[in-house]
Amino acid sequence: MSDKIHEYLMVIEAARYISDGDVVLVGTGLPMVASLFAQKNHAPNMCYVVESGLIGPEVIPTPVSVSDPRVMNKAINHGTLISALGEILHRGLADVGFISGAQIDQYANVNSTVIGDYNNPKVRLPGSGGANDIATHSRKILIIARHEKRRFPEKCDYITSPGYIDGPDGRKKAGLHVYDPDINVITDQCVFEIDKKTGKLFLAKIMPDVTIEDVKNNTGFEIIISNSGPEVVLQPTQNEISLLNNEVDPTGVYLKH
Amino acid sequence: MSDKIHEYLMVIEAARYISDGDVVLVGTGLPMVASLFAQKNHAPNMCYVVESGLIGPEVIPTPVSVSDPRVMNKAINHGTLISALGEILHRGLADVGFISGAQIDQYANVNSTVIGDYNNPKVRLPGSGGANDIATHSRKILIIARHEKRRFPEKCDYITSPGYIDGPDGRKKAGLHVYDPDINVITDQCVFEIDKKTGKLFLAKIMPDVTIEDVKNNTGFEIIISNSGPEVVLQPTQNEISLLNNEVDPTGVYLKH
Amino acid sequence: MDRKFIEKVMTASEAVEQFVSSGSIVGIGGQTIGRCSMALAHEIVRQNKQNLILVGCSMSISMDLMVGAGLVSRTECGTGNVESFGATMRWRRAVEEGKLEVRDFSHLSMAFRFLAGSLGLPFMPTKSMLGTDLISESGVNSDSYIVMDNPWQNNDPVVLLKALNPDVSIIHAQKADKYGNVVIEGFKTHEIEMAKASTHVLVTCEEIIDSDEIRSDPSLTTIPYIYVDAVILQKWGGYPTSVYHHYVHDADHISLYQKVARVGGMEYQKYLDDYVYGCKNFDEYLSKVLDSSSKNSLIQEMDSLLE
Amino acid sequence: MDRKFIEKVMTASEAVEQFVSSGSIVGIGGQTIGRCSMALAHEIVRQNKQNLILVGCSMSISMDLMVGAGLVSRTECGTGNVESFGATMRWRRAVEEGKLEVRDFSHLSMAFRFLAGSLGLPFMPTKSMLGTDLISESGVNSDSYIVMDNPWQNNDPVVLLKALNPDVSIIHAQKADKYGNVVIEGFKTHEIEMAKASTHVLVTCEEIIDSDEIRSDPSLTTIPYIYVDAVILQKWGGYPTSVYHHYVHDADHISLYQKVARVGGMEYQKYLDDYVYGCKNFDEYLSKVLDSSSKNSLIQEMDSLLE
Repeated sequence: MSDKIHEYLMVIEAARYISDGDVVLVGTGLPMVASLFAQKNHAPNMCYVVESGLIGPEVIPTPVSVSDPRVMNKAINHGTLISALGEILHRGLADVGFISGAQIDQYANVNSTVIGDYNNPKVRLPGSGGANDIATHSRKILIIARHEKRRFPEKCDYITSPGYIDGPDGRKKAGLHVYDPDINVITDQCVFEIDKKTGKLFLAKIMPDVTIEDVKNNTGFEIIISNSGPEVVLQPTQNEISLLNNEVDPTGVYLKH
Repeated sequence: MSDKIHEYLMVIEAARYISDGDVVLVGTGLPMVASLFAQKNHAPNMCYVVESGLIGPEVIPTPVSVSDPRVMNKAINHGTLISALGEILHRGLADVGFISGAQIDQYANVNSTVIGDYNNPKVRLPGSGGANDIATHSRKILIIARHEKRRFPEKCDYITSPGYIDGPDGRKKAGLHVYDPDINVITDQCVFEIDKKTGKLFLAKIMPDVTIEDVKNNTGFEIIISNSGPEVVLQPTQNEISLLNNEVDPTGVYLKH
Repeated sequence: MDRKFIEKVMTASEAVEQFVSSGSIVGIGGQTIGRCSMALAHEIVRQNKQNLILVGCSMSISMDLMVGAGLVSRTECGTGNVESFGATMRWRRAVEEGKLEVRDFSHLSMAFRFLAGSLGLPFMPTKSMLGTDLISESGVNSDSYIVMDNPWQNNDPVVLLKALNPDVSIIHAQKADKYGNVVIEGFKTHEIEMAKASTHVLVTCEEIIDSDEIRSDPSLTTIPYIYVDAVILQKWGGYPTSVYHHYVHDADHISLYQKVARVGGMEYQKYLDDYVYGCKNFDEYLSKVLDSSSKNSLIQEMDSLLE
Repeated sequence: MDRKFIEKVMTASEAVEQFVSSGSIVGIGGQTIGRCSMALAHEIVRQNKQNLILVGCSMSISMDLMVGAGLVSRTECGTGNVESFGATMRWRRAVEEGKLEVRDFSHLSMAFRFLAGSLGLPFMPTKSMLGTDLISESGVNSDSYIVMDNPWQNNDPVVLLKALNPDVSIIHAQKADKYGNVVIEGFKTHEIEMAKASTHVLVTCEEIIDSDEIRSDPSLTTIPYIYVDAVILQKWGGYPTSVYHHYVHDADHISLYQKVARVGGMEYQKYLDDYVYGCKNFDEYLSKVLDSSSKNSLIQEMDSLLE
């Protein structure tokens, strides 16, 4: 299986965590394309919500930005950031929050602020955007990221968006109202899932043709495997591949063709 | 001078306290008709704001309610209660706040909640509405009311909307940001004005043909007169009378014809 | 708050049966003599839902009707007001007779409580009501506010208003699509925040429009479908109050209501019997009180104000 | 915030001269590659206003340009982001080199700070940012927030965000009338709250419309004139970012900017010299970078997305 197919499958697999009818707070980047895939494939009645204030659009392929006219298309509301992140997300109405990030640690905390020390940064990253809000208030959190060792450290240099913070009670201790969300991290090698008993990610699924050893070699934190071992991510169907290729990202904005 | 003319002059005199360009938070009842008079007479560029969310309408005679389509006409915004009372009034942008009330006491506090004891009311009145907000946050407060002794007690049975509360520092002590507003109370007999040194109303103007004695007999609190004595309210011009009669309240909604 | 994108068109009877319970905190749409949710108020009375807590800003005859029918244990609002037609008389009498608990707030304070609720916040700050009996009177509101010091400025007290999330709100709008995307035209008062703060939202409307109309001008949607549970097509659903773009208020019928509400007793009971209990639905009430010529005159007066 | 109902049409040069000062807190409109206030950013650079504090949500190349020109002492925002084109590179370098103070917030937290400012409130509560380094890191933001206990619930910490009132905000909109009634089409991000919180608001627009158009559909007004000081007709005023209904972003020019911003030094300086300092106004810049065929293709791509 090629890297290209793994990339495709990462997007398709992430989309599988969105159910029809879900209200989904869609962060920028890969979440936009995976959510669009879900909308076109199996969740036509999902509510695609973008932080800039766009609610329920019928997205035109392929949006590159939260301000893209493609995510304004036939929306049911062109509102404000507070319409999206306040009245839907902070209000507790987001079924799914979908983000990406530069670092994801074993507690599913996400860093999109800084590599190195905050006050003496090695690399300054763009910052939270809506990601902190999305990870704080969504009932289910999806995180999508290409699998590289530096992206998966034991501990984030900076916690921008909360996972389980430091353990099973981390969110509760911090005062978050959604204190035990489902969290799935979908990469081009595997799917991690939160174990609510430990607050840590475990290896729930693995991509076809990828070995546990591959994942270990590309991950900075300890790989935990359940007794039953990881499932294998369902192969993409030809229909899924061609939908992604032809109707979701036809010009290869996100994915190599 | 007839009672009818005194009523007319009450409206006209109240309107004189509105300058062209003022942002005016207009309460329901007599303030609506007096503000409309101002808009048509000398303040075409005032911004007429009604708590239901209507901003800057060209008012059609004669509005009877804050939900009247006549105050929606050619507005520059049909917004929300928060657009009007929050983003304009609480934000500190109201030049003038214009209300009425069932009781007005010597500190210009207004009661529109209850006659008698709150927990054992003699007469239950409608309540604050936006009046408390208007009296709290406007830089200048206008109060219009027909002059009856029971309307002007020494102390309100209940303070719904703050005047100077209990003295010159009353508003400051209570924590109000507008702590020394101009306040004028316009009746069909006189105009009271706040003396900022005492926080009390004094008799600033008197209607033509009305005596100080008349005012004393019809007021429950002590009448304070400045050294120079009250001015006489400027007689209405024939133009003002006919504007009021023909274009502001042509069918006698507020004023007997 | 049915977040799903499904068709939600039903009758007022079905909606009230499903979403209003005895003991519910009910958010009241409209203001004074404009766009009150009359059809749903009638239906709640008909279904005899008890011990309601009614919350809103300027509550008018929709509230008064439920109070008059003996269904209300408490109101939390800014006014009980039918403007030039007087106070809401059944409410007034009930308060005067000590039969109804009231919690008084300023209108902005009520709107801020809904705003907090709509944003999932525990409270909203305000500088309104300070120095007045609205926050000092008898402590009746004291579980709904506290006064704290502004942490960034000395001697600057701030009122924290507790969030208010109605169990169900009733609103009459001009338009909605079948999924519950709602368009309110003209003044919008506290209704957007109240709806977004509510667990359930029931909307009657003058017209059910095609969703394409919503999607062709998405700036106009005042309440997106994710907050709405029931869409009820009810022409004249705000009658006898006015509905912008459709009809003005009916001064005669409001006066009639105020007359019986002022008197109370048998006369009021007869009004309820004739016009609410005795009607199987709101259309039957309308057919009793409005003939086509009076309809036309209310429509024409509105038209004359729209140029 | 010129509350008067007067004509406010002027040039960008006049507006910046009159309302932006060295040291101003400047609110930044737009988001990433959409509707950024580019014409006003150019003018601020041309007029060399110093020690600016830039505040906003997703700040993009309008912010980066001012940072690159050395005019900014601090940013307070949620992101410095040009989406698929990368981070805002002059900003990133300045932060990495310790030359720029940053205060990081979540986007909702920034919007709530503006909301508090727009309502005249001292603060807004939020449950965002708890448990993360956004509120624990080094205390750099500590004069902008405190954590308190929810007075109505045990063990429920709440972040109070201090209100933020910019001295002046810069916004690019589709339409405005000459009095400053502004219509923003499409996404509205944090701009409405930010504008209403600001002491002054400067608006460039693609089109100045007759006030009758505003008054014929008053639900569309996104910012009423009472908040607005200057209306500047500037077609393509958001270029190279997109303006809904008018044109898409210009990927080529954004890439060019990102290229020189990444490199910095002389190459970046040359960009500023050629395209900002060397132009007497934004139209001159436009004439250097956009010919009519590239204009047409950006317009046509937008048209193709509008059906």
